[in-house]
Amino acid sequence: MEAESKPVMTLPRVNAGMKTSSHPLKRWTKLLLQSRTGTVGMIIVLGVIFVAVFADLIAPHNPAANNLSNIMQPPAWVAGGSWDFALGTDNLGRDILSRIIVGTRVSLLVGVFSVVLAGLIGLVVGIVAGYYGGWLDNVLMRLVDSFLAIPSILFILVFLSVFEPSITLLIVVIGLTNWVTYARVVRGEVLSIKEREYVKASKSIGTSHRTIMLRHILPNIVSSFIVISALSVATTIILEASLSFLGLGIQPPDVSWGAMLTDGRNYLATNWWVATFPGVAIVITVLGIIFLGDWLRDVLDPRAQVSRKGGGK
Amino acid sequence: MRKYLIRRLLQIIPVLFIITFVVFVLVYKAGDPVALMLPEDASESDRAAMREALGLNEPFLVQYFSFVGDLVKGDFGTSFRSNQEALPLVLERLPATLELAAASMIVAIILAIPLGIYSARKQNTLTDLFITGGSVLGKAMPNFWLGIILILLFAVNVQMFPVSGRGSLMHLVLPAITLGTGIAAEMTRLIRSSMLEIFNQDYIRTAKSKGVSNSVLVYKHAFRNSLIPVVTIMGLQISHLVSGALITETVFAWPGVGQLLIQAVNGRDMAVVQAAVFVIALLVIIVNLLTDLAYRLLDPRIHYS
Amino acid sequence: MNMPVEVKETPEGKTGHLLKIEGLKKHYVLSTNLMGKPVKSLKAVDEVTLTIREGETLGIVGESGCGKSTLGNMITRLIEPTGGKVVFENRDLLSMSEKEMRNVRKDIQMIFQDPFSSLNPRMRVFDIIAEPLRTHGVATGESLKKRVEELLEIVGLNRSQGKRFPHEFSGGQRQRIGIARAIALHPKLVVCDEPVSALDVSIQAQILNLLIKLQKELNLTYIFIGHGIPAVKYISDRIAVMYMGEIVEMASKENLFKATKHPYTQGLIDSVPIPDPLLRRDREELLIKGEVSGESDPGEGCRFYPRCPFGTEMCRIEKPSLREHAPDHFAACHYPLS
Amino acid sequence: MSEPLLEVKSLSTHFFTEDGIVPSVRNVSFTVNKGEIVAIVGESGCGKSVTSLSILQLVSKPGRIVGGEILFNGMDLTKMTEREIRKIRGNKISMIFQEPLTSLNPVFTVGNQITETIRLHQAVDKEQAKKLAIELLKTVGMPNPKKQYSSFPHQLSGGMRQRVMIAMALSCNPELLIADEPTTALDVTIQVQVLNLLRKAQRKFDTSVILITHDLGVVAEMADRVIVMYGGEIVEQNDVYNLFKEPKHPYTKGLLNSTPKIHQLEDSLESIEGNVPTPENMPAGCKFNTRCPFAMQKCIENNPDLERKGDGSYIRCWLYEDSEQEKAEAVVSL
Amino acid sequence: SDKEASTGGTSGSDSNDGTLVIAQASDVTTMDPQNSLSTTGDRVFRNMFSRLFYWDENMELQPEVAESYEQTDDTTWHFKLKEGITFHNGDPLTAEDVKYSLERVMTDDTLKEFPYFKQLKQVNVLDEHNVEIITDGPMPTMLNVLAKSGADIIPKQHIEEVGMDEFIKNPIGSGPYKYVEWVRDDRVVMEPYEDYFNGTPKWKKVTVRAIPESSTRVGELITGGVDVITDVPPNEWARLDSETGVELVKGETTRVNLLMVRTTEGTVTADPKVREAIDLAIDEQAIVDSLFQGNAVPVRTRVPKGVFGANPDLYDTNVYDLDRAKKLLEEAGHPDGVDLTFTASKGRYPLDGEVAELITAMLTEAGFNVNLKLLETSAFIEDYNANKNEELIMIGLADGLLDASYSLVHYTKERAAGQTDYFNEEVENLYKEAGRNLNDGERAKQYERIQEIVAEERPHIFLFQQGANYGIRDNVQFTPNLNEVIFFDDMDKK
Ligand SMILES: Nc1ncnc2c1ncn2[C@@H]1O[C@H](COP(=O)(O)OP(=O)(O)OP(=O)(O)O)[C@@H](O)[C@H]1O
Ligand SMILES: Nc1ncnc2c1ncn2[C@@H]1O[C@H](COP(=O)(O)OP(=O)(O)OP(=O)(O)O)[C@@H](O)[C@H]1O
Ligand SMILES: [Mg+2]
Ligand SMILES: [Mg+2]
Repeated sequence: MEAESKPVMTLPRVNAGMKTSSHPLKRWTKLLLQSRTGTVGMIIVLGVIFVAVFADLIAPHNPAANNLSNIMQPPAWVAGGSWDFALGTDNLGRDILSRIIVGTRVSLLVGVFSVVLAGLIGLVVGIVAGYYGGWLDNVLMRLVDSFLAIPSILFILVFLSVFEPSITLLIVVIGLTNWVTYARVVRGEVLSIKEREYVKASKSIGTSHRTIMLRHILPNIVSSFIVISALSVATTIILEASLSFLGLGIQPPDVSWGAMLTDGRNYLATNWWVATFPGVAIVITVLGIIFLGDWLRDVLDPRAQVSRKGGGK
Repeated sequence: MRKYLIRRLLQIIPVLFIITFVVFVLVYKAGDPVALMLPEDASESDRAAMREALGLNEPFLVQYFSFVGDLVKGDFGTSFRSNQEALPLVLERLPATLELAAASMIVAIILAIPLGIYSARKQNTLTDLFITGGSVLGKAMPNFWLGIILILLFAVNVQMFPVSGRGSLMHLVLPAITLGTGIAAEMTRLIRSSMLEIFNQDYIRTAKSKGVSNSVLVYKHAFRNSLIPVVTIMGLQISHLVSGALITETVFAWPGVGQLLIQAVNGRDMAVVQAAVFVIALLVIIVNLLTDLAYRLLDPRIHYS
Repeated sequence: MNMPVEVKETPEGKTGHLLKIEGLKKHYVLSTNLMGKPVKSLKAVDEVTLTIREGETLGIVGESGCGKSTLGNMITRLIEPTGGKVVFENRDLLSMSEKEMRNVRKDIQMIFQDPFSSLNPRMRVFDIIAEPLRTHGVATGESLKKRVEELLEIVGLNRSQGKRFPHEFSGGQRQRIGIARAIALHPKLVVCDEPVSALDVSIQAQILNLLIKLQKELNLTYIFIGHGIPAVKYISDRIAVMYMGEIVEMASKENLFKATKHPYTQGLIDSVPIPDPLLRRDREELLIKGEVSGESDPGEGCRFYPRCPFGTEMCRIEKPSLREHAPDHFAACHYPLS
Repeated sequence: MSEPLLEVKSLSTHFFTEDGIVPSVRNVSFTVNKGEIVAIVGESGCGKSVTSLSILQLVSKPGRIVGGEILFNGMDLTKMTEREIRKIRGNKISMIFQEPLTSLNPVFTVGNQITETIRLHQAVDKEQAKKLAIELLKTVGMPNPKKQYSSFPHQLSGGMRQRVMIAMALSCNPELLIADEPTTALDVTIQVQVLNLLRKAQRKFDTSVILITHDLGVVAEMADRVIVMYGGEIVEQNDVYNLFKEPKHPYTKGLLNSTPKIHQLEDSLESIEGNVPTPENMPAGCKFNTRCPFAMQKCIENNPDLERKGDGSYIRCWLYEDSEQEKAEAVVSL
Repeated sequence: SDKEASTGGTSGSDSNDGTLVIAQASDVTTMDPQNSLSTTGDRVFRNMFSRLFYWDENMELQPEVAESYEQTDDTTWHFKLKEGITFHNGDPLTAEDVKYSLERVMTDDTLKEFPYFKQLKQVNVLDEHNVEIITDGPMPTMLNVLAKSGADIIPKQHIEEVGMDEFIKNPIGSGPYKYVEWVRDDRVVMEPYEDYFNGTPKWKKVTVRAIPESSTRVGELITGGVDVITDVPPNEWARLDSETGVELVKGETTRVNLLMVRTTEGTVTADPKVREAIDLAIDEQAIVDSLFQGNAVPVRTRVPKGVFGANPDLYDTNVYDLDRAKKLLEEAGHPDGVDLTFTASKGRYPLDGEVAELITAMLTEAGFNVNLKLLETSAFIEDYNANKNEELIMIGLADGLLDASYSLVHYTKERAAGQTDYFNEEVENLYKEAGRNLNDGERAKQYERIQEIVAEERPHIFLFQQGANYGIRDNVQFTPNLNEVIFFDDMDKK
C-alpha cells in the first residue's frame, strides 16, 4: 500500500469541504439578521438617522412656528386633540411631532459624538492607568478624583467665557467632563485582566505594551464599555439641554429633545405630553443603540455565540 | 498593603492642594461674584465699591495666596452671599447629603442586582427585553421628571409619602427612589453584561458539576466575579451623589450639598465653592480608595504595590 | 549553604553557555508584620544555580509545586526574582530595561503550562500565533499568513482552524497552539513548561520529535519542564531534579538513570507507570511516601529528610550541598545512592 | 463487577458554530459497570472530554446532545430536569476537569470551593466540612493542607490546583467518578498517590471510574477496560490486558508505539504520521484512513461499524471484518 | 389624607391650630437684614425686626418704630421714636440702636443694602427717643429708604456683647416674631414675641420653607403641608384652580419686563425708526393673554401703577401695528430685514424663555432676523453686567423704593453709558431737578414727563408688569401687597 509514502502535512480531503470565509460585510449582515434584537436595534438606529437627515422634509409643521391660538393642544387621541398636531402642541402652540423630528438632529449628534469622545478619552486613560499601574495610575486616578470632585459646571462656565458657543464646543465639553466614568470602569477591569495568563504569555513574546493593551486588554473590556456608553447616550442627550441652557450649544429656534424635555418640566402636572414625547424619543433611540450594542457585545465575545443561533436552545 | 494605604492617604494632601488651586482659577475665571449679588439695576459704581470692599480687586496671586494662607489654618473664608464661614455651611449639609446618597445606593442595589442577574439568565427573552427597556427608561428619565411624577403619584394623589423636605424616614423614600433608579439602570446593565461573560467560564461548569443550585451558581460563583465594574460604578455614583444630586435635591427641597454648591457656583461664591469641593474631594478620594480596596477583595489576583 | 556550581566548559564543539543562572530565588511573602516586613515567606525557588549550553536540552523534573514554573517564569522575567542573576548570552537579563528585554524576548520563548488561560479568549488562533511574528516584524501580509499556516501544520493543527477561538479546541489542541506561538520566531532558548503533558502520546511523540528536529535545524536550546519522566528523558541531554525550590540532582540523562545518586530521584523513577498491565505493581509499596512538607520554613536540614527512607540524624541537622559526585553529576545528598 | 452502572447508548454531541456543525462525538456507546475502571484514550481532540461532559449534561452552549441515551442506574440523564440532574452532579457522579486553573473559581479560596460541595450533599456543619476538606486535601497529597485551605487558586502550582479538583470530586464518595486527565499536571510521585487514592475509593465504595488519560502507563496500571477513541468515535474497546498484548486497530497500535519508555533509551520515538482531522472536516469512510498505513479503497469509501468480536472486544476496522479475519491477521503479523 | 406621612413637623392644617407655614421659591441667604436685598429675605425680616417706617396694606408709608417725624431743612430729618419697644431679649429699643443700625448700613460698603443708604451722612442721637438724620443733599425718598430691610433696627448693646457673627447666627429683633431656627435651604422657624410693642402676635409658630421646585410647592399646598405658597408660575394656575381646597391669589409686583435697546452710534437700533418698528412688531397684549392668561399688565413705562410718580397714561396699554412696523423698517432703509441679537434669560422670571421665543417669532414676522441668546440666570447676569448686550436684551426690573426715581435713573447719561447709551438733555435735567425736589406734586409731574419721552424714544421697550401669584389653602385669608412682602399678622386662618 502506498500509504507509507503519504506526506506528513497534506490532508487533501479535509480542505475540500471547507467554507471559504465570505465577505466581511456579508458576514456581519448575516450575523445581524440572526439576532432579533440586533435587527430591531439596527432598524431603530437607521430610522433615527433617516429622520435626522431628512427632518425638514418629514416634519409636518415648521417646528418654530408658534400659534397662540393652539397652545397646549393635547395629542390627537386625547379629547381635544386633533390629527393636525398628532402629538399635541406645546406652550407656544408649536407642533410637538415636528419639533421631535427636527430635534433628532442635534440630539443624535450630541448624544453619539460626545459619548464617543468621552469614551475614547476614558478608554485610553483607563487602560493606561490600569495597565501600567504605579505612579502613572496614581496620577491619572487622582486626576479622575479631581474631575469627580470639581463641579463640571465650573469648567463649563470658564469654557463659555473663552469660546464661541457651537455644537462642536458642546460635544467637546461633554466629552471632556464625562470621560471619568469610563476611565474608572475601564481601569477597574484592566487591573483584573492584566493579571491573566495570556497577558503574561504575550509579554513573554516581547509584545510591546501598546500591542498588549490594544489586542489583549481592549477586547476583553469592550463589553462593559459598550454597556455604559450605550446608556450614556441617554444622559448626554438630556445633558445637552442643560448645557445649551448655559449658552454653550444650540439656541432656540433650534430644537433638541433635551431642551423639549426640560421645557416640559413645568407642565408635567398639567400637560404631560409636552415632556413625555421627547422622552419617548430618547428612550426609543437609546433602546435601539443598546440593542445594537448588546448584539455587538455578543458578536465580539466568541464564547457567547450561542445567543445568535438556534443552537443552544 | 499597609505601605500602599499610607501612600494613598498621603496622596490626598497634594491632590487636595491642586484641586483647591484649580477651583480657585476656575471660579476666578468664571466671573464676577458681585454682579450676581446685587440686583439688576445696581450701577457699575455700586458694584465697583463692593468689589473693592470684598477684596476682589486685588491681583489674582495676592487673592490666591491670602486664600491659601487662611486655608492652611483651616479657614476657608467667608461666604460672600451669606457672610458666614464657609466650612460649617458645607458640613451642616453633609448629613442630609450622605443620608440621601446612602438611601439611593440602597435603592439602586436592591433594584439592580436581582434585575441584572435575572436578565442575564434570561438573556434575549421577553423578560430581558423588559428589563433592558426599564433600564433605558431609568436612565432616560431625567431626575426632575421622575421626581415630579413620583410626587404627583405618591405624595399628592395617593398621600403615602410627604411631598418634600427632610425629616422622617418617609421623607427619604421618594428622593431615594428618584436617584436610585438612574443608578440602578446603569448597574443593571453592567451586571447583566458581566454575568453573561462569566456564565461562559470553565469554573461555572465546575460549579455546575458539583450540583450546586442555580441560585448558588449565580449569586455565589458568577456574581462575585462580575462585581468589579459594578463596584466601580457604585464608587463613581457615590461621588456623583455627594456632589451632583442637585436636581433631586431641588425637586424635593432637600437641603443637601448639591444645592449649596450649585448656588455657590452660580454666585461665584469662592469660599463656599472651595469648602464644598474640598469636602467632596475628600469623600471622593476616600470612596475611590475603598473601591480600589474592594477590587482586591473581589479579585484576589489583583495586587497593588 | 550555597555551593558554587562550577560548570566546566564542555570539550565538545558546543560553543559554551547560552544561559547562566546564579543563586536565583523567589520568595513569596505570605504575611507581613505591622511594619510591612515579611514574617512568613514561601521559598518557591531558592538559590538555584545552573548553566545551559547552547544547543542542549536541560530537563527539569520534580514534585508538583517545587518551583519549576516559577523558575521558568523567572528566566523569561515574567516573575521578578527576589534575588540572583540570569545571564543570557553574557548579558544580565535582570538588569535590563524593559525595552532591551523586549528585544531579548525574541530569543527566549516560553510554552505555558496552562494551555487555556494563556490564550486570549477573544483572539483567533491565527492572531495568537501571528502575534510574535507581527511583534517583531518578521512577516506581514501573505508571508505572515503562510508562516502561520505552516506553524499550525507543524504542530499538527489544520490551517482552517486558524480562524477559530481557543475555547473551541480540546486541551491538547490548545497546547499545540501555545507551542506554535513559541517556536514561531525561531528563538534561541525555549522554556517549555510541560508542553506535552496535555497531549496524547501520538501527538506527544510528534511534538517531541518536532522539537528535536527544530533543535537540530535551528540550534535551539531548551529548558524542558515536565512531569512525564519518560518524555523528559527522551528529549533531554541533561536533567535537573528539583525538590522544594532547590536542585537536588543534576546529571546527563544516562548518568541520572543509571547511576542515580539522590533518593528522591530514585523515587521518581520508580514511580513512573509502565505501560504494561502485566507489570502492575502494588504502588503502595513504593519508595517515597508522604508529600512535600509545604512548611514555609523547612528548617535546617535536608529538605527531603522527612520523606527519605535513608534519613539520618545528620540529614535532619545539616543541609547537604550540591556537590559533584562524579564528572558532571551533581547531587545534594549526604549519602548518595550509588 | 457485572451490573452496569452507566450505559451510554449511541451518544452524539454536536457543536453548532458560526461556520457549521462540528460533530465532536458521534454515535458513542459503552458501558461502565459497578466498581469498574474504564479508561478512555485517544488522540487529543477526539471527543473524550465532550463525551464526559455530555454524561453530566454540561456541554456548553453551542454544543448540544443530538442523540442517544445515557442511562445511569437505569435513569436517562438526558431526559432529566435541571433539578433532578443537580442532585446527581457532585453527589453520585462527580467530575475532575482537565483545566485546573480555569476550572477553579478565581475569587474563592480552595477551601471554600471544597466545603461547598461537601455541604451541598452531606449534612455536616461548617466546622466539620472544613475538617473534612482539610482531610481530603491531605489525602490528595496537598502539602500543608491547613494553609492551602485558605489559598486562592492562582497562588497554587498547576499540580496543586489539580489536586484541589480531585479533592472536590472525591468529597462525596460518588458512584461514578469521571476523571478527565486527572494526573497530567502531577508529578509521578503524586500521580502514584492519586491513582492509589482512586483505586482505594473504587475498592472501598465500589466506585466506578471513567479515566481519561493520555498516559498509557497510567492506563496499564489502573484500567480494567480500555476504550480507544478516534475522530469522535470509538474505534476499539477491550480488556486492558488484551489491548496491550494484542492491539488490533492500527490507531491503537500507533498509540502504543509512540509511548516513550523509561527503561530504554530510544533514538527516536515512533509517531503516527499526519494530523488528526478536525471534526467538521472528517474524511468520508474510516476516520483514520488519512493516516492509516493499511488504508484500502474500502476504507476511504465506507466507515466500518464497531463490531463485537468473540472475545468480548469491539473493533471498528475493515481489517477485522469477520470474513477477512485471516487476511487481517496476516497483515498484522507483518 | 395620611396625616402622619404628610407632616414633617412643618405641616399646616385645615383647622386653625395657630401655626402658619409659608413656602417660597428660594431660601433666605442670610439672617442679616442689612445684607439681603431679596423679597424672600424681607418676608422674614419684616416680621422679625422693626423699622422706622413700613408700607401698609394700601401701599402707604406708615410709621412703625417712629412715632412722628419732621424735616427741619432740606437735609435734616428729625424722628421721634415710640416708647416701650423692646428687643426679643428684653432690652429696650432706643435712639442708640437706631443710630447704630443706620450707621452700620450707611458705612459698611460690603453690605448689600449699602447703596441705598449712602446718601445718609450722619445720624445723631438727640435723646433716648429722638434721632436726627443728616443727608448729603435733598432726599425726597428718605422715608422709602427707611422702610427697607436695610433700615431694620438691630440691638447695639447685644451685638457689642456677643459680636456680629453670633448675632447673625441668632438674630434678635424687635418684630412680632422671634427667631427659633434656620435650617439652610429648608426652613426658618419663628415664634411669637409676646412683648411685641404693637399687640400680641397672632401665630403660635410660623415656618417659612424653601421649596425651589414650583410643582413641589403646589404639591405641598394641595396636600396641606403648607398654608401659603409664593411664586406660582402660570403653568400651575390651572392645577390650583382645579384642585379643591386650594386657591390662586393674584397680585402685582413692581417688576416690569422690558427690552433694553442699544442706541449706541453704529448699531442698527441707533435709528429710532428701527426701535419703533420693534415696539410695533411686538404684541404685548397677546403675550399677556396667551402666556399669562391675562394676569400681567402691558405697559409702556417702567413705573407701574402704585409707585410714586407713575404715569397712568402709559399703564395698561400697548402699541402694536405689524404693517406699520414693516413699513418703518423699509423707510429706515432695511427692506431686506435687520439682524438683531436678542439676549434673554431663561428661568429668572416667570416664563421668560417663552416670552423671548414669542418675541423672536413676532420680530421675525416683521422682517427682523433675530439671533436669540437664551441664557441661564448666572450667564445672563454676567452678560448683562458686563454690558455684553447687543441690540436687545430682555430684563425685568423692580422698584425697591416704590419711587420713580429708582427706576428712571436708567435714562440718565451716566447710567445708560455702555448699556443703552441713551442720552436726552431734557430727561437728564428733569431727573436731576426731581431728585432735589421736595415738593411731591411737582416731582411726580417731572417723572411723568420723563416717562413720556422715554416711551417715545424707546431706549427701553416695555413689555408688561409682572404679576405675583400665590397659592393659599381655602381656609387662609391673604391679600398680597405690591412690594410682595408678607406681614404674617395680616393673614388669617379659619
Ligand atoms: N502568586 C503566588 N503567591 C504565593 N505563592 C505562590 C504564587 N505562585 C506560586 N506560588 C507557590 O510557589 C510554589 C512553586 O510554584 P510553581 O508554579 O513554580 O510550581 P511547579 O513546580 O511549576 O509545579 P507544577 O508542576 O504543579 O506546575 C508553589 O508552592 C506555589 O504554591
Ligand atoms: N465550543 C466548541 N465549539 C466548537 N468545537 C468544539 C467546542 N468544544 C470542543 N470542540 C471540538 O470538539 C472536539 C472534541 O473536543 P474534546 O475536548 O472532547 O477533546 P479531547 O478528546 O478531550 O481532547 P484532549 O485530550 O486534547 O483534551 C475537538 O475537536 C474540539 O475542537
Ligand atoms: Mg508549573
Ligand atoms: Mg479533553
